[in-house]
This record gives sequence, structure tokens and C-alpha cells, in this order.
Amino acid sequence: MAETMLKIEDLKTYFYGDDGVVKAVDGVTITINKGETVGVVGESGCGKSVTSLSVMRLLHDTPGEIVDGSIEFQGKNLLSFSEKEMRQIRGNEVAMIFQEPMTSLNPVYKIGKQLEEAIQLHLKYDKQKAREHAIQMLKLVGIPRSDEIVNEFPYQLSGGMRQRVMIAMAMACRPKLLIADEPTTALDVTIQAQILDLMRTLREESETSIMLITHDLGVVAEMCDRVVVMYAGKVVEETDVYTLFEDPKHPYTRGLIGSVPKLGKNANRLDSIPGNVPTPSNMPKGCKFAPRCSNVLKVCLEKEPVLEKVEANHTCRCWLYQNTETVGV
Amino acid sequence: MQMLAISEHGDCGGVKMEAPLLEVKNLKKYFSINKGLLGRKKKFVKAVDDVSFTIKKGETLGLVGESGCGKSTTGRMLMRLLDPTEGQIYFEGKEISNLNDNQIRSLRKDFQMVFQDPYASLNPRMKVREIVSEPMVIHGIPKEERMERVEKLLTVVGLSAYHADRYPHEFSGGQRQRIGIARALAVNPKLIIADEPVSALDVSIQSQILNLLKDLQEEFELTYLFIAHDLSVVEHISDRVGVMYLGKIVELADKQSLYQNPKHPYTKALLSAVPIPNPRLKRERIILKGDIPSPSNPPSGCTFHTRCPLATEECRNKIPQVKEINPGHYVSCHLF
Amino acid sequence: MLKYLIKRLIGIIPILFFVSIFIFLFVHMIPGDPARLVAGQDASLQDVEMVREELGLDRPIHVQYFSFVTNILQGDLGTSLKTKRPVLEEISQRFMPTFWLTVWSMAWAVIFGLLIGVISATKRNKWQDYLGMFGAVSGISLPSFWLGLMLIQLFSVQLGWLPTGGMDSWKSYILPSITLGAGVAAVIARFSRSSLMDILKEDYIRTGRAKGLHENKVVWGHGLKNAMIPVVTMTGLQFGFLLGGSIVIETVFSWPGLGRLLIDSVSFRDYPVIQAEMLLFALEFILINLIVDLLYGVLNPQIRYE
Amino acid sequence: MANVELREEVSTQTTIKLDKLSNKTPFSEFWRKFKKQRLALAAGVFVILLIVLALFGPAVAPYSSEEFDYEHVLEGPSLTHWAGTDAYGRDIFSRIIEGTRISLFVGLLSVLLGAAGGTVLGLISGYYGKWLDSIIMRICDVLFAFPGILLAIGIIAILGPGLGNVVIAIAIFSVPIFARIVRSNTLALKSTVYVEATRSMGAKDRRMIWKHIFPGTASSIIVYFTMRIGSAILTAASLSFLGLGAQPPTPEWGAMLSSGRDYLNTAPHVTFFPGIAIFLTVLAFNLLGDGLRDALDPKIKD
Repeated sequence: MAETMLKIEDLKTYFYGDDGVVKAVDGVTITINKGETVGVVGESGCGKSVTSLSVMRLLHDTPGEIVDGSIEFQGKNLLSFSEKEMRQIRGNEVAMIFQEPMTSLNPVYKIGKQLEEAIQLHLKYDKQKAREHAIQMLKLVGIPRSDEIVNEFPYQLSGGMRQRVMIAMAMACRPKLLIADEPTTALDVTIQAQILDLMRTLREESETSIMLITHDLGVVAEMCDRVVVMYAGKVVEETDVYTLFEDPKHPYTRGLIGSVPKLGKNANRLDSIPGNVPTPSNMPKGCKFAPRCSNVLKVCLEKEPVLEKVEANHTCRCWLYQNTETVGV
Repeated sequence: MQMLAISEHGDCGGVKMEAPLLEVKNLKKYFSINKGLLGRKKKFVKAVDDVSFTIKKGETLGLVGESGCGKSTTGRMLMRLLDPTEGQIYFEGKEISNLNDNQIRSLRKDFQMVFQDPYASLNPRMKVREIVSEPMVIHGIPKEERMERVEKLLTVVGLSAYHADRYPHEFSGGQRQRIGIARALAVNPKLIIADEPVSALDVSIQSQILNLLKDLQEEFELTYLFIAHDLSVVEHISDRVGVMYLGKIVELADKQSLYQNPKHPYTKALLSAVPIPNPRLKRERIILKGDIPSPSNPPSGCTFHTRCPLATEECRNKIPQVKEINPGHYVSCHLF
Repeated sequence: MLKYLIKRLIGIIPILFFVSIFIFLFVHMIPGDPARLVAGQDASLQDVEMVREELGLDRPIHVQYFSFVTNILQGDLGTSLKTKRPVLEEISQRFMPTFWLTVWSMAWAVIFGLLIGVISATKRNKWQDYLGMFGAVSGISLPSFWLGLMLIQLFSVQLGWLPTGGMDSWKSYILPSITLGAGVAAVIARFSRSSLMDILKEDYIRTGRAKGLHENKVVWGHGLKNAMIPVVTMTGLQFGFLLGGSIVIETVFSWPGLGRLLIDSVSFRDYPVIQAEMLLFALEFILINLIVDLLYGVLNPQIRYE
Repeated sequence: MANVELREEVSTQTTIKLDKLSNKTPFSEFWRKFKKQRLALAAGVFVILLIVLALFGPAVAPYSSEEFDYEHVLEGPSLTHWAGTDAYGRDIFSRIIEGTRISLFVGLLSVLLGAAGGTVLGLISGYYGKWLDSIIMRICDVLFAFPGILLAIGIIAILGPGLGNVVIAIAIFSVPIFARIVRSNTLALKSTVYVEATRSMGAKDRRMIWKHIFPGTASSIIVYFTMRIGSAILTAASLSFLGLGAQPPTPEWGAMLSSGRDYLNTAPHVTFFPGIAIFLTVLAFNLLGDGLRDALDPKIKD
């Protein structure tokens, strides 16, 4: 068995707003091994980003709160860490890149300063050495004229370049786990190809584990070893990337794969999932996907299925595959 | 510079030539940016730079390209939301690019637009009924007919009649886009310009809307100009596709030729850059170097030469002409 | 940056032009005959005509405007009707007291306003925030003249710690500058709170936290510098408020400044002085806003380097 | 496993549930947010009370504002005179009640005039742009170059002291404030996609302005309107305090306060109570404005 890097178990992150409790993440279990890239896929509002922010314990500007579960990083429970201990982890052992490269860098500070900040903090380098390391990191992510770029401001760079800077910043302290939240969604296709290529190269060189959050099944197929599919705050299916695309079990996963127009395949109509993603105030009682499911059973409306092994290395949360013994029906 | 699609699918002999619904000739849009103080050395952003194409009745033309390629600006000029700097637009054989605001107003009935952002394109202070009936009010359709039609339109786009008395914020993104489509259909348009109509939507919703657009096209004999950045989506919905780069159409062909047999190095790179949801598929990938240049300072010669893996000296100096290399397949590249 | 500066300076020209016209027309808007006004009610018709000629009021209006501007540029602002002394002399005597009063008030206002604003923004929805913001909304609702009188009553009359008015020692500055600065401090507090709160929602703040930075460094290092950009602009606008407020406050504290001169002049209908004061206040305000624009440029790298 | 029917059933169930839940008009949304802000709610009640006092003040007041009583001059607060008496033995509390009408009238009227003028100018300036915009905005710049109260003093210097002239003066310097807000809102709304969508349908300017742009600026106007009433009342009181507004014996709060200055050492209540009246009234309008701002959120949503 490979060394476990991150083990999220039964994580629950709830939002306390004006209209009551929103269960943004409601019992999520994800395991990431050393050197592995795990994709977390789902549509907007499925809780994938909140899961990643929970790992970093970065729910500051949300009304969110982790109410249950555990997040073990290299065997240590991050939820028991103090804020001070968390700061040692963030940007050091666990780093993060975000979706919006245009707004993720501080407009009033030079690129170099923003990189050096983390380097000086975690690697305890002096100013001179931090600067050298920053330049080296920028070179590594393929930024031309890196020794000049350190003295420039974010507005002088394009979106693709800024995302490279973000990656350089994240990789600067050689993290063991990189959380990438939709890192290419805001970028153009040709730039996306560049960034994905860069991430693959860096992964091979550094053996960093990656948690890749995305809605794009194409990106998943290209980047990931294993995939976790989320719907309405819960994991509905988890397996390796090949099985997911060749033998998806959960009706939602199947619908999702069928919904995507595929390049070169000329289908006249696309499969589509009817209805809309349920809103927090309007959560169905049983299985959250039941109202949109084409294989719905009576039991789906009453009781929620559990996430269960359907094959070795393949789990699914669906009554179609549920073991009757555990259910007791 | 000619880019008229006279023939299609090689069957031009049998079918008699039909005048295109829309014809665009050498369309340009330069935005001036004032640089300098008193000197007023004017600089231009060449958002659209010499674009020509035609759309036939009942077909879907896809315009695809990355940010800053001018695809949305082209759509806005066709809607006359922007005035072209140069060039002509013909609608059913009649030039409309020289009409003034008042003359264009009645013509707008035939052109309708579906916008990218379903949240921003509906007035949050209006009920769905008012939103959908607004084009009918503008074009003088009597009230009884409007009320009846609104409910019919809502059913057509997959909503219910009772949704008419709701406000937009009560709907999800996909439902709002349906409202937007109902509004576009309200005055029986001939041409619908859809500017990234599904890019703000979730995957499962995106396919619903794409299917809806296809169904409506059949039912109402609509013609679409479909503008998007997603190559797979454009392939799915279009009959012919134009690829834009920095204000120019670099390649235009029917869907099969363009996707199976792309000619322009940019089209090739673009197609190879799209991530495909199949983990077993290992492709030769062309990764373009560098960023997309700014349209305010486009490269000389062929605008793609800074990133083109096959660029030669000629590409740096000479602007390539559009050539028809196969019937209906137009490429603007020195290699051909 | 130089380009930006030049652009700003050029932008001022039309405003100055319109302001000068406005002030020039000011005297012409006064009901009645300005010449009669200057000459006095008992003056003979002949005298009035003489005054008219002297003031150039018999000339065409554009000629009058032109000489008005030339006179101003030469420092000739006319003669006070009340004291018969040159207006420039009257005003320059009164300038420094008002100047120092506004500077002190602004200093208070910025220090306390920012402090309250930042604390409220970081302690959002906690008691510190509620207290700070209730204080601030009270600050903008307090009639400054009443606050001044109450402070006099407490600190001068009851306790006898500070003088009731006049400008004798550093002690005389305390009450007027606090009174004048209170409103501005409240505005700055409210504005910097909302500005900082908006900034703290930005993506780059999250980036800072994800780097493992201490929360203090995130707020004071990454947040505040960005939040300052709109706050500086707004503070500049508040100078106008201060200048206006000084008119009232100087009356309350018998301060020998421009504001009291203005009120005295209004009741005496001393138009040359009123005219000159309006010009001076407008110029001051325009100048301050120019400085603010420059500061804005310094804070914003996009302007600084282009 | 063809469970299409069942699915339909489920969908219908959830739709019905959804329909019950959502009955949100813009007003109900506003009220839901507004009623949560207790301070603003209290301020609103206080403002209503003030309006009632303004309408029926003299009927409610215990004494007449012109009732001289030389037996009880400059008396402190007592059970018979809640806020004491002034130098002529008049009941200060009654005078304050009567002053409500003056202050509210001056505040409301001046801001109403200023807002009307400013809104029209702002809409024209923002919607039509070009040279009209330049001219209107330059004029606003000039008016802005003078601190508000200075401008008012200047105007009064021309027109002469008096409450009517105070109203005119405050209205004039309110115009550019509203013009700027409405203009910037108009510009933002003009570039929204839904206004563009309407334009693409062939709508005329009149429809665009009245159906789409003006309603969009309304919430900003309401918020600023409320807050400006507070500051207008403050300015009017300041001018009266300086002797440029209401003249004694009018029971205007600023004028009352001014007349109390001479007795500051011996009878501070003469200045204290009118000041409290001004403070509470202005505070109420400001708190109400804050609450309206938070509930209406005049920033244009995307």
C-alpha cells in the first residue's frame, strides 16, 4: 500500500446563514496517497471547493464551520491543530492554487515580494537567498525574464502568466500536497494546455500529491489517477480514472459523462440530466439525486443510500448497487 | 477578400443557388484608445479586422476562438449594438450596415440575441412575463396576444406558464437561460445570435440548453450564429465553423472538414489543446508557446506567427490572403 | 507618473475657469446696484457714478471679467467695504489660524477614524464593531456647534482645564480641533471599515492566508494598503467638509480665522471679502484634491509606473 | 427499470414544494432584510413619530411656543417644564416640538428639490454622455469645489438671511451630489447585459431610461435621500445658529440653541435640549439610511 498523504473522513462543513443551516459538505471521505493525483469532480454548489478550503482551514470569509469528521494529513489530524500550527502547514506542506489568477495576486505588491513572503516564512531564508529562490521558481514554471518579472506588478502580466506565478508560489516551499481549485477554468484553451502540461511536469519532478478540483471531465481524464464524484455535498462515486470513464456506476456520473459534447464524435443529441441541481433550501429527503435520476426506485425517495464498495477499488452511493444486508430492507 | 460559401457538401450542382440570409463583407471594428495628452497620437484596438462570411437560412454557423479574438464584437456588430468601422452587412440581400438607428429599429425584429450570462441578461426588477413580452411591446404586438404568447413561449422552452409571475432571481442558471431564449423567440426572429449561451452553465444543464436550441431550430426554422470558446460545444451544434484569432477568421469550413482535417496551424493547435474525457486516448499535443498577443498591438504579417510552430520569414512580413483550398474550406495561411 | 501629473494639472484648468466665472458673477447676482453698495447709502448720485467708473462697472462684461482675473493674478482682491483695507491683507492675517486648525483636526480625524475603521472591520459583528459604528453614526449626526458648546461647558466652564475660546496657546487648539475633527473622523471610520471589509473578501487575501501568513500580516500588510486607496480619495473630499465646518466652529470658539471673518462680512455685506474668501476656499479645496490625486497615484502601482 | 413515471412524480413533488417556498417579490425581499436590522427599524419608528409631531405638534405640545412667562425664566428641567424654560420663560420642550415641523420641512423640501434636479441631470448626463455629460459634470465639479456650507453662505449673502433662502441654498448644493450618484449608476446600468439586451430588441431611449435605468437607480436615490435629509437638517440648523437662517423668535432648533449661548454658564439646558433634538433627528435619518442601504444593497448585482 502506498503511503497515505491526506485522509478526509466523514467531513461535514455547514454554513450558518440567514435562512438556516446549509450543509455544503455533508459527510465527505477522500483519501490521497503519496504522489497521486485525485480529481474531485462536480457541478457548482456540490461542495468541492468548500472541501478544499476545509482542508486548509481557510473558511475565514465564509459563514462556514467544520462540524464533524477528521482531516488527517500524514497521520496528524489537522482539525486538532491550533491556528498557529495550521500556519506552519499552509503554504509549506500543503499549498493551494485558485481559479482566478487575475485577482489572486495582490495588486499593490511586486511579484517578487509576494513569492518571497512565503519562502522567508517557511524556509527561513534571508532576503538575498529568498530572492534567488523566487527567481529560480519563476524559471521553473516557464516565466521568461524571471529576474525582471520579480520587480513587476501583477497588472503587467497576463492571466496565464499570473497562474504560473501562483503555481511558482505554491511550489516554492516544496509542498507534499497541492490543492488546485479549478486552476485552468478561467484560462483560454491554448493557455490551459500550457498550464496542465506544466503541472504534469512539476508533478513528475517533485512527487507532490495533487487534489485537483474541477468540473471539466476532460481535465480529469488527462490529469488524474483517481476520481471522486460529488453531488449535493456528498461523494457519490469514487474509483480510478479508467474505470470511471469506462464503467461508471452512479446514474449521476453516467449522466454527466453523457452530457459532455465530445470532440470528433458527432452525436445529434446529447444525453442530459433533467431538472436542476437542488438548492439548499429544497433538498430532497432520500437520495439527493433521486428527482433527476432516470433509474429512480421507491426506496430512493425515502432513504439515503450509503457510500459502499461495489467492486474492489470502486465505491458508489446508490440503491441500485446497495448490499441489501447492510440496508436491512 | 472573398469568403463566400457558395457550395456546401459538394452538392452545389443539383441545388439551385440560394441567396444567403446574412452576408458579411470585410467587416472591421477598430476601437480608438487615446494615448498621450495633447499630441493625440491615436492608437487602435483592432477588435475585428477584415472578417467576411455568410450564413444560409436554417443553418448554424459557429464562431470559435479564444478571448480577444473578436468573436463577440462581431456578434455585436451584426446586432448593430456596435457600429462597424468598415465593411458591409447584408441581410436577405439588403445592406443594413448603412442604416441609421431609426431604420434599424424595425429590422431588429428579425435579429435576436441570446446572451452569455443568464444572471445579468434579465432585469432583476421585472417579472418573467414583462421580460418575455418586452420585445413584443417594442414591436407593437397587442396586449391580449402578448399574454397568450408569453405562456406559450414558456412552455416551448420547457418552463411552465405559471412561471410568468416570478422574478428572475427565483430561477436557476439553466432556467434563466430558457427565459432568455423565450424572449429571443418572442417576435419570430429569422436569425438568432447566441453569444456563449452555455458557457456559464453547469455541464448537465449545458446539454439541456444545447438540445433545446437544436429542437427550436427544427421547429421554427431558425438560423443561428453560435459564438463560443468551447470547441466541443461548437462542433456539436454547428453546420459550419469559423475559427478566429486576433480579429481575423483564420479558417472557415464545414464542421467535418474543420474538425477531421484542420489546415491552419492554429486550428490544429486549438483542437489538440482541448482536454478529451477519455483517459486512454494519448494524443500528440501541440502546445503553443507564449501568450495571445494584445489586439491593441498585433504582430506584423500573419498575426499568429509569434506562436506558430511553422512560421517562416514570409509570415512575419506578409499578411496572408484567404484561400479556398477545398470547396467551402477557407484558410488564411502562407502554407497554402 | 509624470504623464498622470500633467493630466491632472490640465484637468484643473477648466475647473479654475468655471470657478472664476462663478465668483465673478457672484457680485453681479447681488440684487441692487453694486456701485451704490460700495459707495454707501448716503452717497450722492455723483459719487456712485464715480465709484462705478472706479470699479469699472460701466465697462462691457467680458472686459470686466478680464480685469477681474488680471487683478486676482496680481494679488489685488479689492478693498474691504468695512475696514477700507486691502482684502488681501485682511485675509492673509486670518489664513494661518484656520490653516492650523484644519490641519490639527484632520490629523485627529485620520488617526482616530482609521483606527476605529480597521478595528471594526476586523472585529466584524463583535461588540467592538457595534460600538465603533454606533459612535461613528453618532459622529456624523452631531451638530458640531452644539458639541463645541457642550465641550466648552464641560472642560472650560465646569472643570476649568481649557480656555473657552481665542487662540493663545496650544491648549486653545484642543477643543476646536476635536470638535471640528469629530465628524470627519466618523466619516473616515465608516468608509475605511467598509473599504477594508470589501478588500478582505478579495481573492488575494485568501492567497495570503493560504501562504501561511499571520492574520495580522494579512490584514495590515495585504489588506490595508489596498483599502487605503479609496480612503485617501475620500479623505481629500472631507477637507471640503472641514473647511466648511471651520466657519461654524470658529464662531463657536471665537477663533480669529477666515471663517469668522466670513460670517462678519456676510452680516456687514462686505462683498469683496466674501468674494475673496470663496475664491480662497475653492482654490484650497482644488489644491488639496490635486494632492490627493497624486497620493492616489503613489499608492496605485498601475498609475505610478505608467 | 423504466421508472419514468416515478421520476415525474418526484419532480412534481419538488416543484410544488419549490412553488410554495418562493413567493419573493423585490419588496418582500427588502422587508425580510430590513426588519432584521433593529436599530434601523427603531430609527424608522422614530422618524414616523417625528412626522406625526410635525403634523400635529402644536396640538400635542403642553404650552404654546409664544407663551412668555417672566416668573419662570431660565429654569432648569422640572415636572412642569420637562426641558426647562428659556430667557423669556417659554417652555423649551414645547418649542422643540414646534421646531420639528420647521426642521423636517426644510430638510425634506430642500433635499426633494435637490434630488429631483440631480436625478434628471444625472440620467441625462449618464445616458446620453458626450458633450452634455461634459458640461453637466464640469458644472458639478465647480459646485463641488465649494464646501457645501460655504456655498450656502454665499447664496444667502446674495439672497439675504431667512429660512426660504436656506432651503434654496441647500437644494442647490444637493443637486450635484445626486447628479453624480445617478450618473454613475446610470453608467453602470447602461453597460449591463440586460440593458444591452433591451437595446438589441430595438427599444427607444425613453423605454430604456424609464423601464430599465431609472428603476435601477431608485434604491441609491432612496438611500441618499434619507441620509441627505439628516445632513440638510444639520446644515439648516448650522445656518440658523450663525444667524443666517431662521430668525428669532421662530422656534427653530439652531436658532434656539444660538440664543442660549449667552446663558451657557448659568443655564446650559437652554442650549442642551435643542441640540439633543437635532442630534436625535439627524441620527434617526442616518440610521434609517444605513438600514435601507444594507437592505436595498444599491450596488448593482451581477
